[in-house]
Amino acid sequence: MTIAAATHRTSMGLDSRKMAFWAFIGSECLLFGSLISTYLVYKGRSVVGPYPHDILNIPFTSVSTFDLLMSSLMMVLALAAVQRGDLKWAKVWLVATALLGIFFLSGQVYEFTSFVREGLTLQTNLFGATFFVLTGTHGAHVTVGVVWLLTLWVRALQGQLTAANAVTVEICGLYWHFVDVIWIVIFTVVYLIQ
Amino acid sequence: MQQPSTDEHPVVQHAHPTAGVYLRVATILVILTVIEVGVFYVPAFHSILVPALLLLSAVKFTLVVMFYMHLKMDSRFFTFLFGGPLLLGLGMTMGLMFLFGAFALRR
Amino acid sequence: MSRLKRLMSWLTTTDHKRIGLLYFYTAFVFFLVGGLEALFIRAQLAQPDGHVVSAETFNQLFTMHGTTMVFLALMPLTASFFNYIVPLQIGARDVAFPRLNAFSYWVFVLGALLMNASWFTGPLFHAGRLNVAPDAGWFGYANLTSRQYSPGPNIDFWLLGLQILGVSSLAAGFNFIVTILNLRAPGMKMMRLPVFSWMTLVTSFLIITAFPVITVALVLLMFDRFFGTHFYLTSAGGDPVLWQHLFWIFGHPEVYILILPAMGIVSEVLPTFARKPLFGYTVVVYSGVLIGFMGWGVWSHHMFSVGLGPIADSVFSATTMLIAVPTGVKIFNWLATLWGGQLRFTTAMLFAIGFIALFTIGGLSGVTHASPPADLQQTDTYYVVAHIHYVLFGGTIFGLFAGMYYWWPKMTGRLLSETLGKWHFALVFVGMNLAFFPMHLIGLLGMPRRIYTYSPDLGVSTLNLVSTIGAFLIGVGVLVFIWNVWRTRTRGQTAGNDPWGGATLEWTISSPPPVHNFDVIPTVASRLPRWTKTQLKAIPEGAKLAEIHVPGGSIWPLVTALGLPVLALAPLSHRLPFAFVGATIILLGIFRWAFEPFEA
Amino acid sequence: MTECWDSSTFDAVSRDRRWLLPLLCAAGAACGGPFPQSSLRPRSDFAGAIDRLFTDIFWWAVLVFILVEGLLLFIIVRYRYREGAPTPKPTHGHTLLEIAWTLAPALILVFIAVPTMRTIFATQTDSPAGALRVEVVAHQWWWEYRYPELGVVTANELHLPAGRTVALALTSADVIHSFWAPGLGGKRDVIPGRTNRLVLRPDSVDTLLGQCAEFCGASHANMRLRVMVEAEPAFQAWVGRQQAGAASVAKGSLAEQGQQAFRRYGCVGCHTMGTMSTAIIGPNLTHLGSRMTIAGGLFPNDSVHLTRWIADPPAEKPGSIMPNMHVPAGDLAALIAYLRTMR
Ligand code: HEA
Ligand code: HEA
Ligand code: HEC
Ligand code: CUA
Ligand SMILES: [Cu+2]
Repeated sequence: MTIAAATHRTSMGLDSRKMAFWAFIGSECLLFGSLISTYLVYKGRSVVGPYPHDILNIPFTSVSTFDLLMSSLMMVLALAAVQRGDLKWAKVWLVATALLGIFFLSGQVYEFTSFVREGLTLQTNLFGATFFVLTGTHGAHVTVGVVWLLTLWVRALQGQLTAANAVTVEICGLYWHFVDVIWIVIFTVVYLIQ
Repeated sequence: MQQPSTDEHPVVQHAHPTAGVYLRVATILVILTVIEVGVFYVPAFHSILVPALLLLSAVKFTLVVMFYMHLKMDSRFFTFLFGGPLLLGLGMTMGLMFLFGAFALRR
Repeated sequence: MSRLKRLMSWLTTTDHKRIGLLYFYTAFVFFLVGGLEALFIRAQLAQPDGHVVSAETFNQLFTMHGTTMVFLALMPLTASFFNYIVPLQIGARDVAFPRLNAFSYWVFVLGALLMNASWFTGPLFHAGRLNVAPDAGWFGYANLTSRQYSPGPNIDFWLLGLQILGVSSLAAGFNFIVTILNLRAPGMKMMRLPVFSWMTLVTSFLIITAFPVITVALVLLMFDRFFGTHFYLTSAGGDPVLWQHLFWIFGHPEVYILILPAMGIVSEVLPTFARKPLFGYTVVVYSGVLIGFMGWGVWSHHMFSVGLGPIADSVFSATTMLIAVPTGVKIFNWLATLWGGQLRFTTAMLFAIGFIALFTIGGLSGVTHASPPADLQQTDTYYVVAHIHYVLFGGTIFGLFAGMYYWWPKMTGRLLSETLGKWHFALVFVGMNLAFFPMHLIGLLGMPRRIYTYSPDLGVSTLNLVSTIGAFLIGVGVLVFIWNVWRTRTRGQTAGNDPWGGATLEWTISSPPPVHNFDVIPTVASRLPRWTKTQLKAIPEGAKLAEIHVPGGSIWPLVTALGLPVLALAPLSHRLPFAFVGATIILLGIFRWAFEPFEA
Repeated sequence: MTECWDSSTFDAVSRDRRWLLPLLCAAGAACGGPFPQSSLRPRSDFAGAIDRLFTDIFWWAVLVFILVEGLLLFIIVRYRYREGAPTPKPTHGHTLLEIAWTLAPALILVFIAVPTMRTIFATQTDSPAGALRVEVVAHQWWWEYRYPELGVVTANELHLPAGRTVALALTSADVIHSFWAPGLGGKRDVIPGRTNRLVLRPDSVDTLLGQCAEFCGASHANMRLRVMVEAEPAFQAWVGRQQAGAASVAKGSLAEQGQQAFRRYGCVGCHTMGTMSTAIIGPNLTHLGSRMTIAGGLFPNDSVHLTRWIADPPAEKPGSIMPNMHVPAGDLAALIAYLRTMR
């Protein structure tokens, strides 16, 4: 079943913005791919501690992971609401997604500061360097996502989000889920496989 | 790449799953995460820890991409745009790990 | 129009044709800059123990020559044709994201200016000299680029400049992928797409996949230099070889980013002047795609001397050699296109044929590199320098010159002089072979690259002199071209819609095309719409033309782009406030851009 | 043209490389001399294997070159535009041809790839027992050679016995360099934090030139080296001289003043000198007088160049790590006298 949107006609029948955004996500795969490769290549090569098993807090990060998963759920619900034209719930889900994002970020800030207190900094060893740059890049992406979500939320408050421009929410959603998916990989590769 | 079609087409929005599907997917994701963490803590699993975790996270990855990012229902071309670079990235990671001796195949 | 208004119209333009011209002129200036740097290099090396420039300056010259030619001249020159020609070839009114397109251009200019500012800003850094340009080679191997071994701002300029240029390339990549896939005229199936547009598509895919890798490599370098990490330093277990891998994972696709557009141009020019359709269109297109894909699996052929072990050497050697197959297929299809044709030797055609002749030589020396033991004698010598100039000058530059003569009438409405053009070709062809052929021998006889001086004992002095003479001959040829362009402004013959009898859509409209390109978007029924009987569908008599929306301009792409170099000033000058100012500008630009009413 | 070539020039270009001579002549390069750094003059088993491989590949390339360029020339002449000729027949492709020109290059590549792989594995073997071990340590911008079994440390000039397999272990003290003496064979990068290996057997007595081949900073061009391949007895004699302690200086001589200056000006902080100092920042000077060149093979080892060098190293060699010690002329002369006795 398809719903025709009355916008531009394109050669492939696909929204140009969405297509560009998928290409962007493809590109991001290689950005994170390179960072994760660096992490893996340097794994176990730190000459001084602290090492991953000394410092990574699995229960804490599991909560963060759960939090991001839930935010993804809120995000799809927000999109579904916008597509229904249900602005009221759209506002709720959007702000919920953003709040969960902020919660994740606070968790990361807490994690980073406690690591620094325990003696792991960017400069300490290769683990510190690769860990902070990888998770930091991810955190930066989450930050951008939160700003984006809040912008959409403000638009929703202004009543400017309609089913017709649902694609703007959809693209933001793509971004948000992609960031979530990257976290799924990081959680496994960095935290669980030590 | 799928052969893109000839003429101009109106932009179509493919139907998205219902909230019910979303909730079910979320439930599975949470369960999988619990299993992941569980596997991590149970010593009996340590021999298969790495493959098990990789498999689980691949399943989670796929679920989010298929359902939340709608790749399952959306144009196959998007799957190509995403999957192509993803595979390149995966190949790059494997290549680099090989070159840096992570698989200990190097002489 | 008042002067200010005219200036503003260029600063805010989102018209792909104007942006194409901006790209062209800017990139050509950088080509001259890069060429001038090359001439200094050649002057220094004209004789042993040369004293034209100091060792430090020489190291800056070849680094900036390579970087400038690759990132500031050749890539943006191809981008200028992407911009100007692709929308016309596919029957579109503009690119998919006109403002993003303007953004790409402005980011490119500003990044280029930032990097080149290093030639004059030594005093600002108390460097005791005027020029503090990057000086670690165009692939800037770690750990020479670390703070310890390169304490000055030189490498900072390089890494920040490249980082900014990456943003430009990535944005353009997304734009052209969507443009080509989504904005084709009705009936323009993928297998009816002109080869140049196809190669643009492949190149764009390579850009969006390869650039993130160098972005990461540069980020890690940035952390090493500014925040005291040890990614590429052995002191904490890091490995400088990681940089080499990341750089060449990007770097090899990059060389195909440079050659594929030129191959596309040649595939347009040869048929037009042979009066025959391209032989084996499908095969040519697919081998282009294959070359792009295979380019991902060969990077370590730049690292045969690193000592990766026999297994890795063998694997990368084999994958590298394989690329000769699809490339050869292209060469043979071009030859078959010419076979049985009626070859008209216009300047464009001469450059295209020159491309085949010279690129083959470069490809063959590439194959000798692909054999690791042989390459151990060749790598980092002038033999490699010969290889890269046969493929980059004999290949890409020849292809681009072919494109310039071919499309100049479309872009400006006037034909370049054919007489001057032939002089240009002859000088450049002879000069290029004089300059670069002896380098094969120079290298085999033992002269390494990147040396500011060499001993007369090596016995390569005469060969070097010949090479220098050749380089200056190229310079004369380029001056002839500049003169040709200059006089064509006023004295060039007017072109009409289609001076060459081309087969593709861009020749259906006036030269230069109107702002909206096509009065009516044509419906395409064949791969060679102007050469086949079942041509374009005629415009129905008396049909009411739909209103054409021409997007207005926007200043926000420029503003956003401005934020990037300002941001870069923060690490460069070690002053944090720049970071806030830069970030604020970028945020402001993006928000105004996003909420600006704009009709694309 | 011909008078440019004396017999040594001819010899310099190896036997199976004679075809290059007309090419070189034609390029006007004839009078350059005997090419002491040529990669076309193999002087070891390793270099020989590479040379044979390259010759093979070269001829395949010549074949393809002649084919493509010949075809191109033929087409240009045969199919040039002629007034009044009919429009060409549009041909769109030919499946059989496409297959042919896919397979033919692939076949040629097999002929290139197989000997390539063979040579890769043949030249990257482990060193046999009894090989002479030499540790090569690259520095900005000079080479240090250590013979761990012989207790010898020297700089810039590598002495090897002809006919014996040597195993070079290469590491760097600072940035990446690349060890290259073309007569010995291909280059190998010298990377900090890694130890690379080269195993080869020099086969004829000769003096080979080489130099660093990876850009390594300001004086990369000035990081040259020399390989003295000697007959076994000559090599043993050289080892004997290197193993001897530092030469003694006569009481009250200029050299003795020099010895004191050497200590006073802090030279001992960077250079090993007999038992007087063990610093390792610069080259070991204990037997400096036995070397032909100084400063990374850049200058001949004579009083004039030594004087200039110590008076102002960065002026002689851009970026030099050895600073200008501002030694006054008198002390300088004493230092030179001292260094010259250190044979
Ligand atoms: C336009 C850019 C371009 C292109 C297209 C190529 C094409 C190729 N390059 Fe080149 N290359 C560079 C730009 C390019 N290169 C640059 C810039 C560097 C140096 C970077 C630096 O160090 O600064 C480099 C360096 C470089 C190296 C590393 C050398 C070293 O540092 O030691 C190698 C090694 O394998 C290599 C190989 C090849 C091969 C096999 C091809 C092949 O794609 C060529 C294929 C083409 C042909 C072979 C000719 C046509 C084919 C036929 C007619 C069919 C029949 C042929 C046969 C059977 C052989 N290149
Ligand atoms: C990308 C394309 C490209 C192009 C087109 C060129 C063009 C030229 N290149 Fe270069 N080159 C590289 C890419 C390119 N190069 C790269 C990547 C390297 C490796 C760098 C490194 O090692 O890091 C390199 C390295 C390199 C070296 C080796 C340096 C070294 O190792 O020490 C040399 C030496 O001769 C050289 C020469 C030349 C010459 C003579 C030209 C000529 O063809 C130039 C012709 C152009 C002109 C002559 C311009 C005309 C200008 C005028 C007439 C004056 C104009 C006046 C004003 C500006 C007012 N190049
Ligand atoms: C800061 C360390 C340092 C000090 C102090 C120093 N040198 Fe050096 N010296 C070096 C280095 C490094 C080199 C190698 C330079 C090169 O070739 O690039 C060198 C090279 C030399 C050479 C050439 C050796 C060769 O075989 O190439 C001589 C001779 C020499 N030094 C003598 C002296 C004398 C005499 C003094 C004191 C007046 C001195 N050095 C002080 C570091 C130092
Ligand atoms: Cu050492 Cu170049
Ligand atoms: Cu390459």
